Amino acid sequence: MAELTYRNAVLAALAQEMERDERVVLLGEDITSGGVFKTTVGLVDRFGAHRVWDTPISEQAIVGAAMGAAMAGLRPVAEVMFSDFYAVCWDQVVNEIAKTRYMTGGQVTLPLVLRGANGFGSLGFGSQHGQSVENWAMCVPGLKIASPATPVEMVGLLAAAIRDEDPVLVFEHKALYGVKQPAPEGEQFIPLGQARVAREGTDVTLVGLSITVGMCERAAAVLADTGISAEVIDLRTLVPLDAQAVLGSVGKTGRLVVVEENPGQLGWGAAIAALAAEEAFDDLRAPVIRVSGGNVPWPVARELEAVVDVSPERIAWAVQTLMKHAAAPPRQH
Amino acid sequence: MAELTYRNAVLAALAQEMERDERVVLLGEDITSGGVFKTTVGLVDRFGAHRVWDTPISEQAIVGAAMGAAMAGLRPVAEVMFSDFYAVCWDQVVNEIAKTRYMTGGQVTLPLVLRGANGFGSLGFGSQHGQSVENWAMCVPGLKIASPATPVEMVGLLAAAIRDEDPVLVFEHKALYGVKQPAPEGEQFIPLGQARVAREGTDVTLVGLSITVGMCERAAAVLADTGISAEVIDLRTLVPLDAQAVLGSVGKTGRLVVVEENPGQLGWGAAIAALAAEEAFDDLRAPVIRVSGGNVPWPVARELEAVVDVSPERIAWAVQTLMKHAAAPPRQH
Amino acid sequence: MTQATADERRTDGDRDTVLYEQMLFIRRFLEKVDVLYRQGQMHGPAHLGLGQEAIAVGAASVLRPDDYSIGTYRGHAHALARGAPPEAVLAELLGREGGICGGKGGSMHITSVEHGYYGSYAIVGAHLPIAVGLAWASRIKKTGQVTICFFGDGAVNIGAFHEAVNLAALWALPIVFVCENNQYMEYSPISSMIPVERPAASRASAYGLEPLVVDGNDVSAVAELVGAAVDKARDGGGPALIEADTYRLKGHSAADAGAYRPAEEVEQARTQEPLLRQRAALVSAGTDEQDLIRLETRIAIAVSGLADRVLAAPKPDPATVWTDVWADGGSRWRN
Amino acid sequence: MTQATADERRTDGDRDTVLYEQMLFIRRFLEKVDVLYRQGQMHGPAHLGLGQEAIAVGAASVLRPDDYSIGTYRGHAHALARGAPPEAVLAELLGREGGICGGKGGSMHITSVEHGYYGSYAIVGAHLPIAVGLAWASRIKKTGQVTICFFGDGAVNIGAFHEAVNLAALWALPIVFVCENNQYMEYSPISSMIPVERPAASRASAYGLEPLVVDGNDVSAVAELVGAAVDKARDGGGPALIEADTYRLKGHSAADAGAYRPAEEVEQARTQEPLLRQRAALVSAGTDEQDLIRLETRIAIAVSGLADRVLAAPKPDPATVWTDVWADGGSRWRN
Ligand SMILES: Cc1ncc(C[n+]2csc(CCOP(=O)(O)OP(=O)(O)O)c2C)c(N)n1
Ligand SMILES: Cc1ncc(C[n+]2csc(CCOP(=O)(O)OP(=O)(O)O)c2C)c(N)n1
Ligand SMILES: [Mg+2]
Ligand SMILES: [Mg+2]
Repeated sequence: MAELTYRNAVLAALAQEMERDERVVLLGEDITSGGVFKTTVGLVDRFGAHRVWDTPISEQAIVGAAMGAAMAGLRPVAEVMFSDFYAVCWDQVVNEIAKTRYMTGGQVTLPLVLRGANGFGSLGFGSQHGQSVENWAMCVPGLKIASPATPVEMVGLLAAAIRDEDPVLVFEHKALYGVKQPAPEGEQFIPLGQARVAREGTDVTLVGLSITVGMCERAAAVLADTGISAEVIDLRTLVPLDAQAVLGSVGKTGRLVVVEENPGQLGWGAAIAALAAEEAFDDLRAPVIRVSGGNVPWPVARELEAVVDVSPERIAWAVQTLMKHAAAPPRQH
Repeated sequence: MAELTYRNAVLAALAQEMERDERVVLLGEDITSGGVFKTTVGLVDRFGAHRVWDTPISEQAIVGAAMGAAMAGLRPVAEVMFSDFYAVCWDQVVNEIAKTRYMTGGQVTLPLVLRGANGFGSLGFGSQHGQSVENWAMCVPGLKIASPATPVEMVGLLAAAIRDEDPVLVFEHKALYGVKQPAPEGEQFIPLGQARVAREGTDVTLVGLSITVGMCERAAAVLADTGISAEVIDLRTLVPLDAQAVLGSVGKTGRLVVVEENPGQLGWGAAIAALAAEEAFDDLRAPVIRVSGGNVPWPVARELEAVVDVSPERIAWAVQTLMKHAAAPPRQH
Repeated sequence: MTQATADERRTDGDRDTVLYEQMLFIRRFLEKVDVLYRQGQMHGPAHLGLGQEAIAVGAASVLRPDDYSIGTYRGHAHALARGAPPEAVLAELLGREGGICGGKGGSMHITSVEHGYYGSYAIVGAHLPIAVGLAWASRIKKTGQVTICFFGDGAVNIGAFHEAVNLAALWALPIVFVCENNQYMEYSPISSMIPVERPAASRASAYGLEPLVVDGNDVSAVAELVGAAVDKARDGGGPALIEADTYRLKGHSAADAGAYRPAEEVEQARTQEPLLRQRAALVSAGTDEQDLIRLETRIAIAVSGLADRVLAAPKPDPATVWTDVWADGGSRWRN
Repeated sequence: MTQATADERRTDGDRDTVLYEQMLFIRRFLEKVDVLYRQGQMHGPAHLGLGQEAIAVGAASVLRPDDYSIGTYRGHAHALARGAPPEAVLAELLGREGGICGGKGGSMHITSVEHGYYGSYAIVGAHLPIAVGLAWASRIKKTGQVTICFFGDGAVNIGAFHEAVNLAALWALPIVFVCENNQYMEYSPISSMIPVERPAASRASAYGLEPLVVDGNDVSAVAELVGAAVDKARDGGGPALIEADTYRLKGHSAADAGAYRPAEEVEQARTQEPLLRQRAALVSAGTDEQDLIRLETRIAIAVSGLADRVLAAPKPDPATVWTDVWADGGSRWRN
């Protein structure tokens, strides 16, 4: 059976949607050469130079141009090579794209996608090329946020993002580009806003996104050997958030561990933990634990990276701690 | 007794520290004219043009210049007029200032302050001039974050920020500038990282920051009339975070309401709620409630603003809901 | 407000009167807003383009209805010049039902997509890249549409200006950048904040563009120079960067008395302002002064009636705060 | 690596040999890094300045020890040229104890504050505003220090470039901006990504600066032009913007084969590269070729010994990951 890498899944989704809808156009740095992560290889040959545009290094212009073109009826997909670079065009993302539909009273619609390589993954990229920026975006209403965990998820979610009438930020995890899966057949589409149960379980809910989903699955496998049954939820999108999937699972397991690669100060994991503390309080039988990256800018040396990155081991350890806690009965109402 | 406005508190802190240390220099747009919020009035006359610099509209240059000057031994204070404008220089803040000490292995030290008008406060400033940006900053390790709630707090915390050896973002709430208090005597200094108990209470802990502290106090006064004793914690700084102050109070009251003006998707309130869910779980007798702004970009018309802003009434209502919940005994260990 | 080829522009006899009328309407409208602001009828800031009407009107006069324009928080004149309904604009400013942005934009974000005015943006420089995107789409779709992007003299120092003009030049997009040089940022004279003589024109060569300057208080000159640039852009000749000299007759916003400006400078500017000049031009070209007075009276009455009507309108329905975030009309972000 | 006034520069006889030696050391060092990278000894990317040594060395040669320089992820040469200890730099690259950034910076962030090199930054354009701050401080403190800021041809299109050069020009700061025009961004030739002839020089007039271009493969020419600009800046003459033409002999990073470049272009560039040229200049000026061979052998041995020593060093202590966030040495963000 044919295999699909996460990298090629990006390419497949772009091709699928460009084929479907000629309003889909791409822009970004070096993308006609295939892009630094090889996610746009061959698209200019297939669809022509009027649909795949190389840009100067000027992310404000790239993202702003995507916005303007979306207002004018195209469906642009802009590559922001590393998501750390959102910082140089953050105004366009959060002050312009996120708000303009609202502040014009709905006069404009912005069907556009911003996509690029996100996350740490202990690849030696360091402080300025290793961040998980989905957190920044989640602080601002008006942006949809997707972050696929597997090649198959990537095709379907990126396709959905491109078809969506609203701006969607798609975060590709740079440490997953080489991951393979059997290639699915036919057109792919996964609706935004529906979490996925990556593994069923009864004792504890592990919530992950992007790279941490696989980590949760590996942790769950280890835990199974020790008799602990962990359910793994892949959020898939932060906005729209499938809060019911999380609450439903916690309702069943009574325990929640949220796993994000970000530094612990503040990240989407806090939002999920807070959600449970507010809306699943009576179901919780133990504290909600956030497993997150070390709260420092990212180092480079392998030995240092290993300390701060999340891992299946750290997740399993957190779950084991949790299972020892309290063992209190559910609250009475 | 002399009175001090929040606006003049900013001015007083700047003057106090410029007097103390000639390395303190200011830069920003129109600041020699006193600044649009009148927080730098007269400083150029008092300290000279070599210490107060007007800049073109170019926040990347402003904030980057502050960073470079700090590396070179000055203690710059840069004004970012409205904190929404951090978006146009976000790279300088989060990728450069926050990370350079770490990524150089401690070779540089960055004693600088970025300050400006933050927050909503239903003033008709709308989507692009009304945000609470402290959340964005909290997503990134390496920045200290202060947001004073009163004129007296402003003088002491801004002074501490200027004296601090690390970069500190000071968020002034634009709806507080006109607030008055009796002026304190002598030099002011409030250490970063120590929360303040704004009001003592026993039934519920209200955690606020900046403008929401006063809202919590007003809510507490109303609640007192209905027999509910609310403790109000002013966080003062998000980084360093006085987590023990929150946990200690929740240990006493067993209930927590976190009040932030930000849209609910993600904000510092989630971090506080998550903290309690993880570390004060056994003390909690009811769900943790986040009172936050409406999850939309900010509107302008008064009637619309009123719907999305937080208020003492909404806080009191949340507490009353909470008091009706469960009434479960504390967990047994 | 109208479309005209370069030829029509030169031969249309009534055109000068129409331009005067449009400018006058905008002037009276803005003056009314200023008064209403001082009466406490507005919520939030108001940045008025008093004295800058010739740029908005002159530029709009050379556009096709399907062309795009886009501007700043100082954008009321630009929306009106494209034909945005004054009543809806004023309702937005006064926070009444029927506001053109539903009460969600306010003074700084007046937008009328229906009339080709794609919005007012309040982060200095931010809309230039967006304007580039509008023009890029026209190029891809080969529609022949041109985009005009208005911005202030203070905006030329910010990065977004550079990135946008650079990309537009590289891609030879159909866009005309118009810098309204009113000589001031908020309180600082622009001359003290640039290392060159002119904020925009002195930068043009950095993008391979010609330095173009026009007297921005002369509505015909604006129409002519912008018109030529628009025609060229429409014909595939790429972008232009035009600096239009003008002056704002009042403070930066309605709350600002503008005291930092020398009195003589303001005095002098008042003698150069576009309405006086266009009126004098009409009179010396033979227009009957009585006709002008009738016109002026009619407009004064119209604006005053407009304000009365809008002030009498109801406030917006609070429930509408939850609409318009997403294309589905709502704001739901979780289930 | 040394300080010299313009006069000394012209009269120092051994100077040309020293410049050659410095360039050669850097060349061998970078080649070694390239090899180590391909052997899997490095973690993370490596951007090498192979072929661009004359700019780093020529520019550093005109600086005082207390002057500031600052550059990009392609910064190894710049750190070494200021005198950063090669062993500490290599330890950083190979993730060994004693790394100049403690293993927290890696290849993209080599910094040696002790030697005046204030860091390597990996967001294109980001360090230009920071460099302006260094120069601003020197002006305020009246120390006579000059800042040199190195960046690539691709960086001129980004907003930070514009804001930084503009502010430096406005404030007449003692700073020299040096664009290392190696003709390429990552994979795109810069000529296809600018609307003007030259990425930097064609923009100079937008800031009231002179367009200055130098053959960046001629170390003496670099020293001369940069030296003159540094002297002028030190004397209060304000900033300069210099474009130094060069070519990177390898790919964008060590992982990139650079296949997008025409073979003839690379061939041609190899004949123009700075080491060949400086060697030929030395020989034709009468330097004994045997002396050069001895020098070359000595350096080859030195670099190879260096690599052996560093590879033998221990890995950093994992506990150090928690240091260096705050000035107190730690990383505690809550109690
Ligand atoms: C990025 C950014 N920085 C600062 C401001 C605050 N601000 C609003 S208007 C203005 C002056 C703009 O001057 P100019 O571009 O000349 O336009 P004008 O107001 O004169 O029309 C400033 C500094 C802003 N809105 N955005
Ligand atoms: C803001 C930003 N955008 C994109 C990148 C990715 N990137 C890294 S180096 C590079 C090319 C830079 O070219 P140039 O400025 O000529 O420097 P060179 O690499 O040739 O030395 C790009 C696009 C980045 N690091 N930062
Ligand atoms: Mg102006
Ligand atoms: Mg280059």
